[in-house]
Amino acid sequence: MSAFLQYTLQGLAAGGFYALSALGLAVIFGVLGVVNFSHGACYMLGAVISAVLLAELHVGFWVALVVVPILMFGFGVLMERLLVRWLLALDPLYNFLLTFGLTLILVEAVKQRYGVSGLPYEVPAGLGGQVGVGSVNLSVYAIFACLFSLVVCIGVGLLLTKTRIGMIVRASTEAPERTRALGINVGRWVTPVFGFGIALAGLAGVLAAPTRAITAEMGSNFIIILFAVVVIGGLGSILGAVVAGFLVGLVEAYGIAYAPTYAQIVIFVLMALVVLVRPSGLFGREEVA
Amino acid sequence: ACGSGAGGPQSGGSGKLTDDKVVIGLLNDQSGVYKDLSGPNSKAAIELAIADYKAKYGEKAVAKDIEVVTADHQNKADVANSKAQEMYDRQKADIILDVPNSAAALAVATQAANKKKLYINIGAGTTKLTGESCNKYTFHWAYNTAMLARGTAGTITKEGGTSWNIVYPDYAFGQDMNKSFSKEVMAAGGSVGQSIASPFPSDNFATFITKAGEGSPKVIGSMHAGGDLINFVKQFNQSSLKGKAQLAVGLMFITDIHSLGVDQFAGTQFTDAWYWNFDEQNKKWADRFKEKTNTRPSFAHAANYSAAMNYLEAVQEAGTDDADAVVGKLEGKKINDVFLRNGEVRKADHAVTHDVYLAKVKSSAPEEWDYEDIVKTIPAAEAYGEANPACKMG
Amino acid sequence: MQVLTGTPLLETRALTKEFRGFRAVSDVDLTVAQGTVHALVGPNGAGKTTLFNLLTGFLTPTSGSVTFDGQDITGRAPEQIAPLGIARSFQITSLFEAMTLREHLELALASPTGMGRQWWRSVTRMARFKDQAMELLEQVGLADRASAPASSLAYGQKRALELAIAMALDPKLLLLDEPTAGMGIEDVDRTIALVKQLSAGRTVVFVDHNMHVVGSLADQVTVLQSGQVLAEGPYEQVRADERVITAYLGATHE
Amino acid sequence: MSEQMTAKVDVDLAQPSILSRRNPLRHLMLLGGLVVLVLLPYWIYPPVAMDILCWGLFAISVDLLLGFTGLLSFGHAAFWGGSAYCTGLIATHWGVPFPVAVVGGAVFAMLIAWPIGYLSVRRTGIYFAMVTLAFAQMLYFIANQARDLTGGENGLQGIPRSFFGIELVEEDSFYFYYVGAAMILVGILIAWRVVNSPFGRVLTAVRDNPARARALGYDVERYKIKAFVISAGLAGLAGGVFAISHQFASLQELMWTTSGKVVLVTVLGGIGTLWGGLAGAGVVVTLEDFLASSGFEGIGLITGSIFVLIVLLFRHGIWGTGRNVVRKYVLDRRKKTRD
Amino acid sequence: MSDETTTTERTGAVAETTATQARSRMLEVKGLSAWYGEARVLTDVAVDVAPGEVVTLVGRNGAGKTTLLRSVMGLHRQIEGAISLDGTDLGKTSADSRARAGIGWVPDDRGIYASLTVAENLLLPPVVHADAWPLERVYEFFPVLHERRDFPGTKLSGGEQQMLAMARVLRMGSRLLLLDEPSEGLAPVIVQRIGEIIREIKGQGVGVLLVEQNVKFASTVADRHYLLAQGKVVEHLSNDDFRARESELLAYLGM
Ligand SMILES: Nc1ncnc2c1ncn2[C@@H]1O[C@H](COP(=O)(O)OP(=O)(O)OP(=O)(O)O)[C@@H](O)[C@H]1O
Ligand SMILES: Nc1ncnc2c1ncn2[C@@H]1O[C@H](COP(=O)(O)OP(=O)(O)OP(=O)(O)O)[C@@H](O)[C@H]1O
Ligand SMILES: [Mg+2]
Ligand SMILES: [Mg+2]
Repeated sequence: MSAFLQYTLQGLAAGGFYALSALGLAVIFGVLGVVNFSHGACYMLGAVISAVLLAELHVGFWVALVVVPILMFGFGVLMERLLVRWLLALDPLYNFLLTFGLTLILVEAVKQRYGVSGLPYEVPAGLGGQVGVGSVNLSVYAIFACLFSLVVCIGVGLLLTKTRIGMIVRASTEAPERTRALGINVGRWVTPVFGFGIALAGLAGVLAAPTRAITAEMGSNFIIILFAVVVIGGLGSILGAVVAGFLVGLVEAYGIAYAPTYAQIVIFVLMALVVLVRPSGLFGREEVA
Repeated sequence: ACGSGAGGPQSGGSGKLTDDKVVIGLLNDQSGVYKDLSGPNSKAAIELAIADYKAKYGEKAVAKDIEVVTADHQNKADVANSKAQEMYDRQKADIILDVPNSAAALAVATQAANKKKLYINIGAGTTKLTGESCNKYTFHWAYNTAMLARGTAGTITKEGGTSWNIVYPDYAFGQDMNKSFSKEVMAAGGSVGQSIASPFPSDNFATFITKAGEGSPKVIGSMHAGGDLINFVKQFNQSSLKGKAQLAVGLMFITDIHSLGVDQFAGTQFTDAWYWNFDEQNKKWADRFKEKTNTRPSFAHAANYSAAMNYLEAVQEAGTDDADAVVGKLEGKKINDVFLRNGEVRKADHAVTHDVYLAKVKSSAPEEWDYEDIVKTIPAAEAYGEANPACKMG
Repeated sequence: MQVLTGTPLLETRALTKEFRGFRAVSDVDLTVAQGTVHALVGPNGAGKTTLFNLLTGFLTPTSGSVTFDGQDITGRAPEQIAPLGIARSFQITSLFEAMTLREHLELALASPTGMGRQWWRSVTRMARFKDQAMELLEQVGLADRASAPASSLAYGQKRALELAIAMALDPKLLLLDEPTAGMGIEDVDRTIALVKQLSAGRTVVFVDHNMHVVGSLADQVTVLQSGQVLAEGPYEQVRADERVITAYLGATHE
Repeated sequence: MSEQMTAKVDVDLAQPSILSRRNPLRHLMLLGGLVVLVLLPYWIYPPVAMDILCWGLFAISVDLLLGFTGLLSFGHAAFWGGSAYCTGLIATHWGVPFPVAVVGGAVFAMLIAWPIGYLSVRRTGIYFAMVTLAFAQMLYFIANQARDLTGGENGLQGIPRSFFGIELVEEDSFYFYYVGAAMILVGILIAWRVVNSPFGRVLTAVRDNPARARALGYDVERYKIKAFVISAGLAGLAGGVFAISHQFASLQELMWTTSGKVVLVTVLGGIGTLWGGLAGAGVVVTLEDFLASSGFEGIGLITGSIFVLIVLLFRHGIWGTGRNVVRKYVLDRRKKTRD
Repeated sequence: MSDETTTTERTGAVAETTATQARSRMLEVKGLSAWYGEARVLTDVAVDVAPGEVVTLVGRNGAGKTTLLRSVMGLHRQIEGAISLDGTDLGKTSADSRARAGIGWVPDDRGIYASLTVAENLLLPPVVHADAWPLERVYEFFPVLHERRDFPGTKLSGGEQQMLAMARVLRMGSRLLLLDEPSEGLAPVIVQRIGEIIREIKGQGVGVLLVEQNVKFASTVADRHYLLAQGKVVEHLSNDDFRARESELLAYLGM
């Protein structure tokens, strides 16, 4: 029983991390209709920048937690202005392909500059060690990362549903010209929202830095799992991304515990089941035939 | 100009060089995960060997004109396969060196046999190269998975680390490592509580580490490599097991330590095929290497040097670069050089056996790249055991 | 006035469709007699389009049944219903923008023959429908645009093409959703004439907000309101109905 | 929403095949194509030439879905790789002549495509891409697990290339090329026939306006599944020949990067052009081959940049852009002669 | 040729009768020509609207009515000529600043957002004037929108979407409304209510430029009419003249 509890907690901890990472993907899709393939690469950049800041400027984790998302926001703004924007009016497929190409470039660029073996990083002071209740043990950092993710997810969810911003951006991306005619300065909103989504990816990267290998390839497989997460949650649904994130975290932990051989496949089986039963995902909008 | 790929042995070349020169092909990963381990810097190592060969034989050198061609296989077996064919056929390579990534290495070994030209593997660790897939033209120079197990598992168990739990990545390499390690732990009188498979690749090991701690083993063996290994170690260090159990690692390269930092790995034990700061001879060669590349050599760099050098020596002895003649000279040769100590090119399976080292990661680095204490030298016979019975040299 | 002729071709019994608890179509019993032209009118959001979607399988009913030509077709998919002889036009024009007009009709004509499944044959086989296609285009006055892509048509012409496609399926029952919406008066009259011509020997159900169109075409009118049948009968009778006037036509209507 | 989406694709994707209409250049181009096919191994190292054709057919199979059915599969590696393994296993264990093994592989690809297609076609657009990607990933893990069969990450090595005892073909990649090319050609012809068949016409209709197609009585899902299975068969054919050509099948063949690469090839060649796949493969394969021995370390930088540039600037790809240029030229000429 | 002279004469005549309003003209379009690529669809069009005045544009399909509205809104940019609002030239100002300056638009395709709920569709545009209808009033007037407020906008029936588009622009409180066929697809009873709304906002001093196919409806709300044919203003009439000559004019326009 306590083992089960242990796995559950670890699943939730991992789930929080998935939720945060999928969140940016969902925000960008939900409001701009862009499937950002480079989300994994941006996550990787977030981690790499943290490591570089530490190694070269001795900027620690807490500062990175603020600085890196800001830098990534700037990167997102550039990306939107220079590349993504020109394809917004076309089928989402084109931006999917564009960001796929961008992923190759980013990964390669990091490899060229920082090598392939990875960069060092440490757990921030105060978050090391363990807390245990009875026989159940969790690393302090995992708890911190999970709670932090949850807070960010709730904040972003409120921001996009309870404020006008989400509404405006959804409208702007669906029909920019018409939205302009309704008195909304479209250009002012789309870019920052894209930047915001990228900043969230960067934030996930910072959170990953202390516990994961920081390599150019760290986002490559991660993005595939994130895709599964958003398909399960319903593409474009913020709530869906978060719930599915935790669900996937749990399923994965139980898979590891009770059927380790199939642990990785379990996520995709779950996804297949969801698609079979509810093609639009757990919280997705129905597609019209 | 049909390029019909006439790759057969150019007979009648005894006492002469084919195409009047020796061409060494370096086929490895120059952009992916093995880039730092061997990659482009291996070319520098091979050039050192050529320089030494020329210096040694001067006017008497059989191979006066030696060319190095390189290609990046990007860790893709199909690219490795095409490039190997192209090197043998078009670029007239007499030998191909390195080829990390076992699928790529096995594909090149097949081509070597087809084209009847040499291939000396360095970067790949699979025992298949000296087992089911062994052939007359393929040699396995630096290390293999079985040797790693004998070195690390055997030694640590004998020194008191008697109860183990092993976590291994669930693919052929990991499964092999797990089997070999378990066997060696048992052989040395220890016990393996559980062997836990983890998906590959994976970046969340929290649950595995929890499982690995069950039953309070003395040693936790991680059979992961590359990014997975770093993930595992980082998360192990954050777990409650840190300090309670000793961490032993199946396959680790000095580049891994470099990337994660010594403090993360401090105290971790593993088997190394060669270490640059082991003795004066190594250090001297490492200095030469550093002059050329501005970095310290990994064992793969040294092995590339050694393989190239001994190939050229064999050409010298044979007086020709004819593959069969050179193979004849290499087989059974006993070698002592900067890389191989008590080395022997084993005739039965073409494994190159030599002394290897049980290393322990220092807790702080006195200088960059000085990360290892060599705890023990493991004699060649102990490390390599008997020739692989699966090898039927045709 | 005109009495219902023949046996019912289409019948719905207690047909209901709910969207998240909201009843768009509620307990509708509709009987459409063979060979009649039947108008469906009602306020916006009364459920007319939804009813069409239920009849053609684009939506599955929450409860109730649809019987067509003696067969229960409740809950079948559009591609199963169409071959039975029900064709529809869409309220918002729905064409294959890149295809030529002739290709549209060939595609419709080929549908019942199963030719569409032949991946091993040349597409030129579809030319066997050419004459039929041209004849249909002739009827709606589009013959001269036969090889133009649909995207180049004016709005009224697109509506006409919609009609031609529906005719190509040679349906027993033709469902038209607001065939004259957005048309100028001239085009409206042309469309009325066209539907009249079409309805010979066929059963037609149509939706329109233009009372002129309803008056000139319909043998029978059903008025829907809030998903329920409010009134039913010949046009003259329905338009005089007090309830219909307050709910739909409005007090000042002519 | 979906209507809008389709409309947007129309503008860019709806381009009839250059050979489907009565085109005066048609026979000339076909002849030219055949000559290139025959001469290719004289210009390019034969195994690389074979790679070009394999990737070309692979891209064509993707284009059949993307350009003509409006479905972007990001998991086609499953069929290419699945067939590569199956072909390899058949050739290794039963020792049949390799064309038989390749056909077996293609059939296997179609068999696994059916359930995958059944589940995936419920979604369109970008969802479809992600769902297929995930299924391909499942297959990758299965192949990795079933190492007794597949050799795990060592791959399936030493696949025999038996061909009725004709040693030239079996051992010389130059002669092997012609047999392989003939098989690829069959695949290309099938693709061409499908696109220019009544079935292909329905696919275009389904792509442009599924609701309308349903109202005409076409079972949209079933057509999509069929197209998916045919496409998988072609990808399987390509993958099988590839495996025989390299004499092994590795996990690389099943990796998502392979799916990504073939989409790159397709987009580069030109979506909805069919023949563009061959042009795209020609460029990508030779470029990669060149870069591998050029000593240049950042191959990803180049392929990534090509991707970005093509998507941003030359959305019709090599073939589409070339065709538009030719068309414009012809139209201008006609205009001039008329004046 | 002769057509053009008569047009000028007539236009001149009406201009005199409305001279009193000249000073308070709200929208003034002068010498407007518009193109799609090479094709010219508007030629030298002059139209004006005063506060509290309803002016219609009548003409066959393809006459250029929608293009004129889009040009005023700043959405169609391939134009020549001058468009001014309250005496200031709009020049190249963006559509959003025009909207905030008080121009409201109901597009011919309704322009409802699929990705927003009904309520969000209503709340999206900013309020630009104190006369803006509060949400409660909108819901009171269109109860069906209240009922369906949490549904995605495009799940509404065609006619309901038309109501939503109208309601949305009322929520902004624009001073000048550009309405493109607001009665299309609406039940007669609703058409009458739209008429009521137009009369009401007119009383508040809002100017309306209305495009209509439904001539009967147009004549119940409008003060003046411009007849457009092939991109040119061919007639300019007061409502009384329009009613008097209705059948003649319709025949003339081929309607
Ligand atoms: N897919 C759907 N989801 C939710 N509600 C829907 C859906 N389709 C229709 N509705 C609702 O059902 C009601 C009936 O819609 P329907 O389109 O059938 O009306 P209609 O009678 O055709 O009206 P109109 O004359 O305006 O076209 C409307 O209130 C609409 O909001
Ligand atoms: N995007 C476009 N590209 C090219 N031509 C166009 C475009 N939009 C409209 N046109 C043409 O411009 C002319 C005027 O169109 P407009 O939409 O302004 O007419 P309208 O009077 O509003 O017609 P309707 O009553 O059908 O709405 C038409 O001939 C039309 O074909
Ligand atoms: Mg309707
Ligand atoms: Mg218009």
